[in-house]
Amino acid sequence: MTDTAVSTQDPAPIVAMTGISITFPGVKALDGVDFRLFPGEVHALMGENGAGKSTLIKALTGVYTVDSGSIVVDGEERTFAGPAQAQAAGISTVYQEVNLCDNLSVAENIMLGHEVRRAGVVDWRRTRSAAREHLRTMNLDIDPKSSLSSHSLAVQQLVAISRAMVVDARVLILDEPTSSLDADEVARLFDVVRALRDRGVAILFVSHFLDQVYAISDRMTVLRNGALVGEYRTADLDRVELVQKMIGRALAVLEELEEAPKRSVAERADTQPFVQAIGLGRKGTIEPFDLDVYAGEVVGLAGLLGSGRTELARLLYGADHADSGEIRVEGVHTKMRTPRNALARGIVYSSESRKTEGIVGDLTVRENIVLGLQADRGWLRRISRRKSDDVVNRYIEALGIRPANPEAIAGNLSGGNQQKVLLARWLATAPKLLLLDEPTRGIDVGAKAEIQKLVADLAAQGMAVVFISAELDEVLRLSHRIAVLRDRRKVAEITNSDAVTTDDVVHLIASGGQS
Amino acid sequence: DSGDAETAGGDSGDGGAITVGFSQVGSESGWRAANTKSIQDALTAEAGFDLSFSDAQQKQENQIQAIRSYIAQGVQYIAFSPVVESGWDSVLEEAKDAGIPVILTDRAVDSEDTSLYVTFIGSDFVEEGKRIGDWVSENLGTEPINVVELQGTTGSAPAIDRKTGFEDAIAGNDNISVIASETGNFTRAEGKTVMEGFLQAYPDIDVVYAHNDDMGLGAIEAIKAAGKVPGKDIKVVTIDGVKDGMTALAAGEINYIVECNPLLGPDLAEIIKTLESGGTVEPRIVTQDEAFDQAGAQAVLADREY
Amino acid sequence: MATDQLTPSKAPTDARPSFGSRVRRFRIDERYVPVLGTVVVLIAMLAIGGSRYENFLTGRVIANVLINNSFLVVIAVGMTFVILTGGIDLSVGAVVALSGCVAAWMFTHGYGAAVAIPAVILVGTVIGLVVGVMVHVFEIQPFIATLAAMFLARGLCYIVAPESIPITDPTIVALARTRWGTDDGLVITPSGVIALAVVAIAFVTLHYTRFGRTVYAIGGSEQSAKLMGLPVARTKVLVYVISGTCAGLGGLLFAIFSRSGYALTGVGMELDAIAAVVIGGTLLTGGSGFVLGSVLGVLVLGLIQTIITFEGTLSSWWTKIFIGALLLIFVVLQRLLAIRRR
Amino acid sequence: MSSVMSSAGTVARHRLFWPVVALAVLLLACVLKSNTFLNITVLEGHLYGGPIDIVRRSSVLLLVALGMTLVIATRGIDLSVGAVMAIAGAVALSQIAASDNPESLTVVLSAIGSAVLVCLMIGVFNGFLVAVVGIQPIIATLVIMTAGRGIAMLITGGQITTVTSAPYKTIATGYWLGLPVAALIAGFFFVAMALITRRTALGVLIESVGINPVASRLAGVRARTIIWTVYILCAFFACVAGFIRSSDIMAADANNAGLFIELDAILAVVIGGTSLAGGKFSLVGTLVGVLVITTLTFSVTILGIPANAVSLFKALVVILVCLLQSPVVRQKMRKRRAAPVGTAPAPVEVPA
Ligand SMILES: Nc1ncnc2c1ncn2[C@@H]1O[C@H](COP(=O)(O)OP(=O)(O)OP(=O)(O)O)[C@@H](O)[C@H]1O
Ligand SMILES: Nc1ncnc2c1ncn2[C@@H]1O[C@H](COP(=O)(O)OP(=O)(O)OP(=O)(O)O)[C@@H](O)[C@H]1O
Ligand SMILES: [Mg+2]
Ligand SMILES: [Mg+2]
Repeated sequence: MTDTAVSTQDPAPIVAMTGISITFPGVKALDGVDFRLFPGEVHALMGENGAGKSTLIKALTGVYTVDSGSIVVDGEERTFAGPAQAQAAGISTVYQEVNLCDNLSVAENIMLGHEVRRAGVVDWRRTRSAAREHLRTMNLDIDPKSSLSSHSLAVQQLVAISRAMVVDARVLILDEPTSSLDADEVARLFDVVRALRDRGVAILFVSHFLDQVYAISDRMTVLRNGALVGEYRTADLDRVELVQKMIGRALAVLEELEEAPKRSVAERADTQPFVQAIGLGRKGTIEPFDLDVYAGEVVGLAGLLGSGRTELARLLYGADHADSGEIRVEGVHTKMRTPRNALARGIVYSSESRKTEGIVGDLTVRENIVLGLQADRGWLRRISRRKSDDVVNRYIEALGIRPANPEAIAGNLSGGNQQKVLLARWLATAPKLLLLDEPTRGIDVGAKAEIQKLVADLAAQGMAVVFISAELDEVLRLSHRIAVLRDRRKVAEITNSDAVTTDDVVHLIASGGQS
Repeated sequence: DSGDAETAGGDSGDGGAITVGFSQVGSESGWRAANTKSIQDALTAEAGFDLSFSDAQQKQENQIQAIRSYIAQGVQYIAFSPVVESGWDSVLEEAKDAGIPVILTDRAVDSEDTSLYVTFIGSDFVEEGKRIGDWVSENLGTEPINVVELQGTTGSAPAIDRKTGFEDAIAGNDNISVIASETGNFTRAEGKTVMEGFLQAYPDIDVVYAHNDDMGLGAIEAIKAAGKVPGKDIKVVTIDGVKDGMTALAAGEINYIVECNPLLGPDLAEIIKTLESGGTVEPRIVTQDEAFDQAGAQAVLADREY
Repeated sequence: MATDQLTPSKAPTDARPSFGSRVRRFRIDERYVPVLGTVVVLIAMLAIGGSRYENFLTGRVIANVLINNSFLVVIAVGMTFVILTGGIDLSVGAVVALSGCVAAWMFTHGYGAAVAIPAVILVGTVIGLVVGVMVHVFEIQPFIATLAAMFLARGLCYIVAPESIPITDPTIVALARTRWGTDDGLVITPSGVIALAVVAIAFVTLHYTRFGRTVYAIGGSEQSAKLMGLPVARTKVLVYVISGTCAGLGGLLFAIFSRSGYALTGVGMELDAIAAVVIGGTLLTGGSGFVLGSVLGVLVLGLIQTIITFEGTLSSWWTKIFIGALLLIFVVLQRLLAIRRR
Repeated sequence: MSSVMSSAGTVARHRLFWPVVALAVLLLACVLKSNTFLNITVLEGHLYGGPIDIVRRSSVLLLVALGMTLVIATRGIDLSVGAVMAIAGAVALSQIAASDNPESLTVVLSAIGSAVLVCLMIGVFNGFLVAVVGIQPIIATLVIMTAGRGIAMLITGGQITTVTSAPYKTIATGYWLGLPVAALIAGFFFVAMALITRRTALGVLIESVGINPVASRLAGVRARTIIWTVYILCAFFACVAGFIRSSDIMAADANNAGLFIELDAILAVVIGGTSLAGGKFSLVGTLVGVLVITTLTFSVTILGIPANAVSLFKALVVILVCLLQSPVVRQKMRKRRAAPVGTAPAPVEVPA
């Protein structure tokens, strides 16, 4: 059942893991997985959400202790007690969720533990200039003294990657480094990765973007449900096969989505928009803009990272206070002071940063899913067990949340599955307007297709949707109308049709709507 | 050695009122409140004083800080009730250097250099314990009795001294055995809790000796709850003589109280006046503490001030 | 297939803003705002005190605030380390008492200052180590581990010195008596110098060593610090050792200050230290704050105490209410300043 | 056979296993010292004996710890509970003492009413500082911790206000159906809160706010209101505890009522398995924690521990319980019992 794709003339692997098993309470996250990594290759680790990719990486770097199996690094059997030891052995890792300290400056985050010292005392000037150098390799021109939290997720991700470059690593592990990056940044990252590969560094790369995987990797290992499916040369495995290996069945949904663009012709039943923003703005975050969203319509927000899409959505949701303009819901002027006001009007917002603004980590999947519903009802009227069973099981099944156990602690779920739980929370409230900020980030191919299909279906059933995604393709495919943002300003709005291409939108962004 | 106090009279220029800084221990008990009130009532403007009062909240560091402040403010006299016995030499030396006479109230300090303060007025805790012990020995110790002791705050001077005094007094009487001794922190609530425990653990208690009235009053509640009669089935002896204690004594629930007089204000005022007019005072003035049995309490209860 | 994975590849690079232009600019570094708030309110308090009471704004009064609180400064410095990692240390008050008792005991048993002084400080170190091990190795919550250590230290006090013991050792007496400076102006004592030295060392440690930066990183996110490969274990144990040592040293300074060892000293001192640290702008959640802020916090508490003494007419209960009110005004003002600046 | 083994293992693995063992050991020690300790007799129509004393004694701490549990679950802490207890006693008793007829039920009820009102206002004040102004809980509540006793003393004039009032006395020392009224009051509020938090959604919303306030707000939870509510509840329970404490000695002791009870309450909450980092809480755990601490205090007297060694004795018991209960030790024990499991993930538990 397990395929092997390495011929005998390959050099000795720098990392060889054999028979790795890890069990969490209730989940067998890894089951006898073998994995090899060779110097001078980019190796993609593939699998659905929850397949065990991140767990395998954490097993290698000593975050988790393995139940059984052996890890050989550079011909020597090793058990790392933690990332520090792995780093010392030349394994540098960027973990999936950005793991930096946002109370510290960019420079410190990059150089922590590797500060330039003179006589035991940190020389900040030299440390900062070293940090600036590392940022420059990522083409990042930010002030190393600025605080990390003042930067968007994308920048933070790039900072995390810069940090990994600080040590002269022989193995570089990147767990979904590109999920919040735009094409340009991805291209730059890949330049760096290629250069490292040519220097003989072994690179382990995880991504749900098949294009990227095919563009950069030499070899791939596929996991499914914690078990090894096989190891292949990228050149030998085409996409359809790869996806089939990942999900273990044919890709019906994908094909379906492929065939029929879900965007139906915008025939507005209502003459009145569901939500109307007039001159809505907030100093320092987004300039005043007008935006109408009709029932049954998907409005896509396009723009580069940091263009203000998140801010726009947050204003509509009342998560931030607008300091100018007004919002009308179904024609009625409405105060959006808190998210509760929005919720009461059937407006919900799924945040882009699920770790800090979405998931309530220590609660169970069940509690997380019904949280929105419960908050809307107030504390007195608890949702009955039967009703919550209903809702929870429905969405666990509909979105394919794994493990399909409502009592699992949400914080322990894999990244992609957490995103699904969040989505379930909002869908369960049967909203009229769904503000989706990067709902497909970090989600595997199958699930992504399903979410897209879901959005299209919901709109078809009359729900209004605002859809934010870094992937223009996705925005184009789903949206009826696209609002283009640039530098925290809405610069254009176009009605979507088959004739509109990504290039058109990119052009609009570039020209700032002046063309 | 208290004669050098006159030197301080020099800077009393402002309208004749004598400036006095008083640093109180805190406000931890009713006794202390009565003490504070007595001092504030005695050292009034009408009486010719300008009193600066501060509460150290049971912290020696606050008290030292307050005394230093008084020195900085340039008061004419400093009086204080030390939180602890030890550790006053430095700050008292500063006061001496500044020529400010210091009067100790209520509690003594253990400085070897007695020239650091003019006088001490207050009670003798050991003596108080001893008087209780003598009374128990004479009146109850004629047959074998079991005594339980409710100590004050562990490590505090009154607790240590009252325990010692009591032990000294009963040492010769073989009839008396102290079967248990536990701290009740000088509070009613803890006095009651500890007594409840004693009643569970020791079925044959004859006498309760509480280091202050409050713990004694707590113990009485516990005795009643256990279905016994305080003052009869179990005798209660305490120290302090605050109003509640005297009332209970008069009501027959307590058997004997040795007073620890908190009304030091008038004495303090008089001492300062004497010093101010160039007179001398005794280096140690032990207040006249009375002791009351049930009949005595009934007699004085009506006109007790505190 | 899988075109849904495509991302636009033709993004014209000249059109996109550089990341640098997107950094939010603040007039004052956000991190300094709480400390600045403390400074502003502290100055306001001095001004009000000076206008209300004569002899208030004298060098002697100001110097006294530092001298009388030098032990608290040292303790607050240690506490800052702990709080920066997101922990808390409730044992310091009891450790101060214990080291005082040990000092008094050793002096009465004929040990010289050369032996006793290091031993006294070591007492704190050992208790800090015990706490550190409980917190790190056994993953007991800092609040509880240090609470247990507080009971333990307090219990040992009663064993070592059931009653208050005076200290007559010549070295200690000399340390207590020495003062440098003019008679009525600014004076400084050896304790004050020690406290300032501790502050300076702590400042350098926190801001110019890897250990110090790791302290901040752990406070920011322990999880991230671990994944970044920082020595989290060692650092976490060390901050409690530092805090314990500071408490030991604080106990020594207190022993010098009061020239005695007494089991009941330092009750509630841990709250004073925590309050000082928090008033100094450090967040109890960790990761943000400065040791200099903690020094300011101690000065604020000392100043509140001084104002009360100068007020002179407060009865015991008004004293308590007054302290509470000043504390309230202080934290609310500081908070409002912080919000305004945001 | 093996199933017996494994169920014993499950019991031993329970978070409350060691606290319960500690409780049992302490009781056992008391029985060995005083063999009548566990005897419950009927005295003047009500039950009397060691266990009854412990239950009645626990009521004050239980009430305080109950409120504290909720506050801690929202990542907060309330240091002011002791002062609130003092104020409750001071307000109620000075009002009763000032009335013409201290024995009348209406006087007592109105005194209790005004004390509750005052305490609720303190709760509102604390909640306002924490939830609206955004001051860190430990400092926000430190204000009342300091000033509150001053307020209580202001009310009593610094004296210990003593009254005789049969209705008020009933609160702490009365018996109903043979059981102590104090314990019944505490038990009532305990059961009520347990039901309210678990039968309604309040519990889960409190936890959600404690775990991730930002996410909770975005999910539409009234985070601010909830935080505010728990501080009010905490003040209310402290107020009731203050009634019991003052009724117990029939005096309002502004200085000592509830002194340092916040530490005991926090200790009880943590021994009961609620993390100070907020989030999941367990009221049953808190109950066990309270019983352990009360029994510990009680056993000091029964066992005749010398006054100088009391602190040490308490410290050793607390350290022992905490060590045995620590995740690491429990992990080790589990390892010995069952087949090895991954060490890193924390054990998953469902709260009581
Ligand atoms: N600390 C943990 N405790 C319990 N279960 C865990 C823990 N970490 C991971 N799991 C479970 O292990 C499985 C594998 O998770 P992992 O994070 O490795 O997935 P992944 O392949 O990285 O998925 P994704 O693409 O969504 O990131 C999941 O079912 C997850 O719920
Ligand atoms: N807390 C903050 N402090 C400083 N700058 C911020 C903060 N939050 C957002 N920004 C900046 O505001 C700009 C707008 O951010 P926003 O998140 O709205 O962009 P976006 O279009 O949603 O992009 P993204 O895809 O990164 O989410 C970004 O440049 C971001 O760096
Ligand atoms: Mg993953
Ligand atoms: Mg965004």
